[in-house]
Amino acid sequence: MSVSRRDFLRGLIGGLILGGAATALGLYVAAPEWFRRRFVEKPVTEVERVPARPLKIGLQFMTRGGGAPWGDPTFKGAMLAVEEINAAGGILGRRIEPVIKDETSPDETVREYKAMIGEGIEFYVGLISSSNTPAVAPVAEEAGIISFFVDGCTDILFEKTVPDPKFSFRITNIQSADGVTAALGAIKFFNLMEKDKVRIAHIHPDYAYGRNAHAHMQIVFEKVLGRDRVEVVEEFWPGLFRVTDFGPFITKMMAGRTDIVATSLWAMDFINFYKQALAYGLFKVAKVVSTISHGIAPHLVESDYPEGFVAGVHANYYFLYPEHESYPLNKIFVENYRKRWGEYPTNGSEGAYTAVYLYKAAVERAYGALGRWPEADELIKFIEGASIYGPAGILTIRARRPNKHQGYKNAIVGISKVDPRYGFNILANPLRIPIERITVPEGWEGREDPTMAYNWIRETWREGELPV
Amino acid sequence: MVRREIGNNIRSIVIVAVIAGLLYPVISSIMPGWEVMLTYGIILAIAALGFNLLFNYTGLLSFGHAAFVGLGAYAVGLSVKYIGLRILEVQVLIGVLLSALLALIVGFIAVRYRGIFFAILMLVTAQILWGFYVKFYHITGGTDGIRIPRPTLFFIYDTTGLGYHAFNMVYHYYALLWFTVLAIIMWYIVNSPFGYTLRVIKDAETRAVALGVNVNRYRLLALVISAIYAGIAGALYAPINRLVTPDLAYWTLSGKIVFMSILGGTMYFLGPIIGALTYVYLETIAQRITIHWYLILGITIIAIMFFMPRGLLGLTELEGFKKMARLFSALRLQFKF
Amino acid sequence: MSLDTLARYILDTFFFASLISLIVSGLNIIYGVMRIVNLAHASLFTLGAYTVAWITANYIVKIFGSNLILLLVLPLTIAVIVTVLVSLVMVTPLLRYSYGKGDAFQLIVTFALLIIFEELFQIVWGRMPLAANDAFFAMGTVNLFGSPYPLYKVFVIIVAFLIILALWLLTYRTYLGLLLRATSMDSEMVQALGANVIRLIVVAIITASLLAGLGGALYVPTASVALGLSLDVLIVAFVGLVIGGLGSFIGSLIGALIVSIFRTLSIYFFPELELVILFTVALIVLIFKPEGIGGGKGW
Amino acid sequence: MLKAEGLHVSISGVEILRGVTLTVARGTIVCLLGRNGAGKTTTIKTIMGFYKPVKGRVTIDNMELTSKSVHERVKYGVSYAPEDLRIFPWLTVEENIKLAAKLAGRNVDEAIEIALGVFPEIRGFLKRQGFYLSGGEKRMVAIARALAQNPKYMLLDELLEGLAPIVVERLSKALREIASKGVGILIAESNVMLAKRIVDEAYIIERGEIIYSGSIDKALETENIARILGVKIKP
Repeated sequence: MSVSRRDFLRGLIGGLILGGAATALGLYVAAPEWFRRRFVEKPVTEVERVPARPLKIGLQFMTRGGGAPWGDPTFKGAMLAVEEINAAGGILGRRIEPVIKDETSPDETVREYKAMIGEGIEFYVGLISSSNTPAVAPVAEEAGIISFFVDGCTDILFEKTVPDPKFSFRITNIQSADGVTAALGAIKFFNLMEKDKVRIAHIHPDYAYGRNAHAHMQIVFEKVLGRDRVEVVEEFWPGLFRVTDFGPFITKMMAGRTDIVATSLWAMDFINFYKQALAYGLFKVAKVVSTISHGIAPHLVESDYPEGFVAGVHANYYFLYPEHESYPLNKIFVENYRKRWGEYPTNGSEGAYTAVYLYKAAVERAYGALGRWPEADELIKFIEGASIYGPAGILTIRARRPNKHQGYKNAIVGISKVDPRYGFNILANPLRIPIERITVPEGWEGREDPTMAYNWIRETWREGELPV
Repeated sequence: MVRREIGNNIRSIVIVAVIAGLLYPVISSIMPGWEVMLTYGIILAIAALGFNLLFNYTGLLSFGHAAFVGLGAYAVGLSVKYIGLRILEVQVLIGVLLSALLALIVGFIAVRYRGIFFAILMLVTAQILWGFYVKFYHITGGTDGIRIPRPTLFFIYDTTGLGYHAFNMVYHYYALLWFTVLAIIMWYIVNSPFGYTLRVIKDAETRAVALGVNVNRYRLLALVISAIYAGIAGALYAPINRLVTPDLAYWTLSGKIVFMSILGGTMYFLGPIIGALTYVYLETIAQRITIHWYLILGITIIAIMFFMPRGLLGLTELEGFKKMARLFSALRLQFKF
Repeated sequence: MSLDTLARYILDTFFFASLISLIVSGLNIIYGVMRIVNLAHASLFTLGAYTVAWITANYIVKIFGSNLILLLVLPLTIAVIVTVLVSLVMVTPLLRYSYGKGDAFQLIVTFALLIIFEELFQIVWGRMPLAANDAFFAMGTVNLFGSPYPLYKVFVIIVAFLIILALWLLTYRTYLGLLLRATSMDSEMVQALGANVIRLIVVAIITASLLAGLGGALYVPTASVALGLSLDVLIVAFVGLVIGGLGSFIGSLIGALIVSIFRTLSIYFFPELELVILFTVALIVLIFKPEGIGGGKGW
Repeated sequence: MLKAEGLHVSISGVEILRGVTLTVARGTIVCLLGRNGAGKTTTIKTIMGFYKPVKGRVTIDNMELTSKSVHERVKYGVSYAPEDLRIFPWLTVEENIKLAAKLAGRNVDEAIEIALGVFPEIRGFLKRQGFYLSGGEKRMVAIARALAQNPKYMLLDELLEGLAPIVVERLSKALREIASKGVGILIAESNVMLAKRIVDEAYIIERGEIIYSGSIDKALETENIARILGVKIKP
């Protein structure tokens, strides 16, 4: 082409100008930070024992959309810890500076996580969804960022996705414990051991968590009650936050003369489900066992929640237990949280809160041993195997496979009951289950399909016998 | 039709590629974390190039290009999951074949329609695939998606051992290579007799029919080529994202591809490329400024549609810019550089 | 299947169809007059829902207690007014200026508007889902062959039916309806005969907004409203639109009903395939009757 | 008087009309004659207001119309039947006419009576939908619809093309009848022979310019114009 040289020039100039404009815009946003890092602050040297720059923490929770009733209190728990620590002078004098991003679909969540790495976070507390932890953990491992996943507790994470984790940890109880706890609660509270036949309808959100809850509830029912006493009437898999009208599901459950509705629907899905179930009269004919119904902010569990169903808190923590009189740590936490946010904490708040303190404790211990601020890979040793007293009681991080880096604390399940003192429906009659009775012990070697816990229960539990 | 010279020659493709190559280490040293966007940008640019072959050169608006992107990505994901295949080039080939097949099947019907009907048909196709990925949990992993291990490049280069940053860098140049080759091929396609015929069909369909052109066959071929580009983009997207989820077939991604092309200027060959690169940064910057960044995105789209219908490259046609270009070329003649 | 189950299914199908038909007929009015598929239309549905949820929980219940009539009428009226006002400020001008600018332009602009709405909801109402089920529970249940069924859902079906009937009368029995139908066939010719098409466009958009806002307002007592609802609603409505036919009044009803029937059936028989089935039906209709079942004959 | 003075119109950068001037008096039939693409339809559409002229003006009885929008011009007494007729396909003939009358602010029943007075045939298919009409019937309805608006001036675009001679004769008669009631008619036509059946006076347009106005017979004596209009001159 004869004009191509002029084209070339025009193209070049166009590219330069656009590139320049884009760079300028980018610099405008990023530069103050970069400038500060380069020129104002002295670079960290060996001599300097604690860096002077603030400590950046990445916080990423589902705080919008249907997951918000779950993610929002969790975020608040983390923020409470950050504010408390800052008010007390930070970690070894370093102020904590939160970098806040949104948790959405796995794809976007990973991208946001990467953006946080770009913003220079040194540790990370985040994630609600079981879809997201297996997506983010490999990136955390590669990037070497100490990451505490508050929830997203799928067994797959430390069994298959990152079987030998270095930088990723998880605070919440493992997911299998959730299904197992709920099923045990149902068997105990509803006296199912005495029934000849139990007709169960399952309704779970269609992703890892729901699938997992289904598998573990079902294996416990089958194992404890005996395979031929359990009949599955229906299985429904509504997409997470995709279904608002549960009418057809409920109708079909009732048509099948269900005794027990086993569900792991959570947040908005559960609210919609129970409200419609109330109107359809489902609770008059069937009993409900939920893994997670009371996991949202307690005051959102309104007093119209049906009473007397097995209420789960994700096998973790409820703000009334451990009882405040006998365990002041919980009392203080609940009071502070209330003062700051005007509501009661959830198991997510507790997890995120404890995670931040766990990091603080580990850094301080490492400082005691090393005499300086630890590098990420040095810090790991001080978290592995560590125990910390949190509001929920003692939390232990496992150091060996299987489920290395998984946090363990005793599980809890109860009965839903309206309490006039609070004006909302609370979790009452807590049944506390020692976590070691329902999870795979350290060093156990077995198949991991669908989860190790599933196979462990199948192989080691005795049929027709309650383990607790 | 006014001839759009700027950004419509083969050298500008090379220039963009070279800039994208040089910029990577620069960005990663001064603004760490921002360099990954460049990789996402050039991969999405491949999909946008495919989109624009349909939109600008054939006159068909596809609101469902995510169907092909998703198919390419799931070709990688499923081949890893079920046959343990990790050689990326072979996976891309599978993605290409699947996309082309889908385009042939859908296109057989879709090319008979224009405008809104074509757009909806493509959208529906993408949504069906999306529904499949979401619902068939046992095959596709549902919304959890499929994790992608590090790929083997060029049949022999196993990237498993590389660190996070090293892999990102290697993969960037690998993707850049694909981008450059594909963009140059696309340039030849739109400037070939085939490309000119497409433009005749777009501007004056009746005339094309009168000239004895089998309009639908040309449209079908354009759709297949377009789908192949989107499929390749999807396949390349999987390893850098480490995860394949139904999001990659969701209509919001289709919307993003449309927006990228519009942003850059669909009238220009280079438009979708510039658009994709700008978009990924625009998104990141907007996210930093405010948590309500979608608001900014929405307003920007509307502003561009109303006030800058030719997109960013349309700015190069402003008088001021032309004056500067003339000045520059005068200087060049003066000093012979 | 027992009789009560069957009756429930039928009522559920009609309930869902009622809501969808309100949205789809609005989309169709706009398409008929302007040839624009307004992607932001579902946002008005969400707006109506948010308004009712917010107003009921914060004001109505506190001020008036649980007076059933007030619970039903007041939030509904306010929601419709709010929706129409917002539509006048945000949707109408944008659509007016997009008029006649080509499919691509309109699809992109309305898509952007959808995004903006989503973000505004978040700014105004926060990130938590809102719910206001007071009316739903206040109405109680009706005995349906021995098992209870929420009366509110029946109420919604009746209201939607009356609205659709009124719309039908408006379209086929009045001069405005004649004008509307003529415009949906050939808006340029209507203009050449002396009609102020811009004014007609504004009327059409307001009517459509009213329907969408009403739909959202009716919907919210049965479930909660959260960010992202617009997209979900839009997609289902879109399938209804495609099946029923773009720019067809009867089509809106047929489309909504078919979507609803297939949804209920697929939940009953293949719950895994709900969306796939819906979209496949749409695809089949597009292949064999691209103008949709009731399409091609104007509004 | 309907007057177009010095109309210049450009469509997407191409100049279509270059100074078109013409006059239609009430009670007369004026023909705008020219080849396909000469600018006939553009002229009519510009008078109707679909295109905004770059230069020039349109007046009706000395009232300025140039800046008025399409639907306002109807109120000044202009009505229009386009080239492709544009009968609303899914409305009945009656509804078509009713709508036009109503939009022009007229009494509907009266308007239908007037239209039926000129075309009594329409009574036979008054309830039929526009879609099912034949070509000739459609043209009658198009004229009747324009007439129902009680116009002072009617703009008819290529109304006679492709019709059987007997239908042409019928329509010509009707047009003359309408004109005799004081309506000014501007009719665009590309076929000289058809035009001659209706009217003798014509404007001849070529490449956006009026090249001749006056008697058609006289025009055909000029070799140049005859060639343009595709008529062979007898030796």
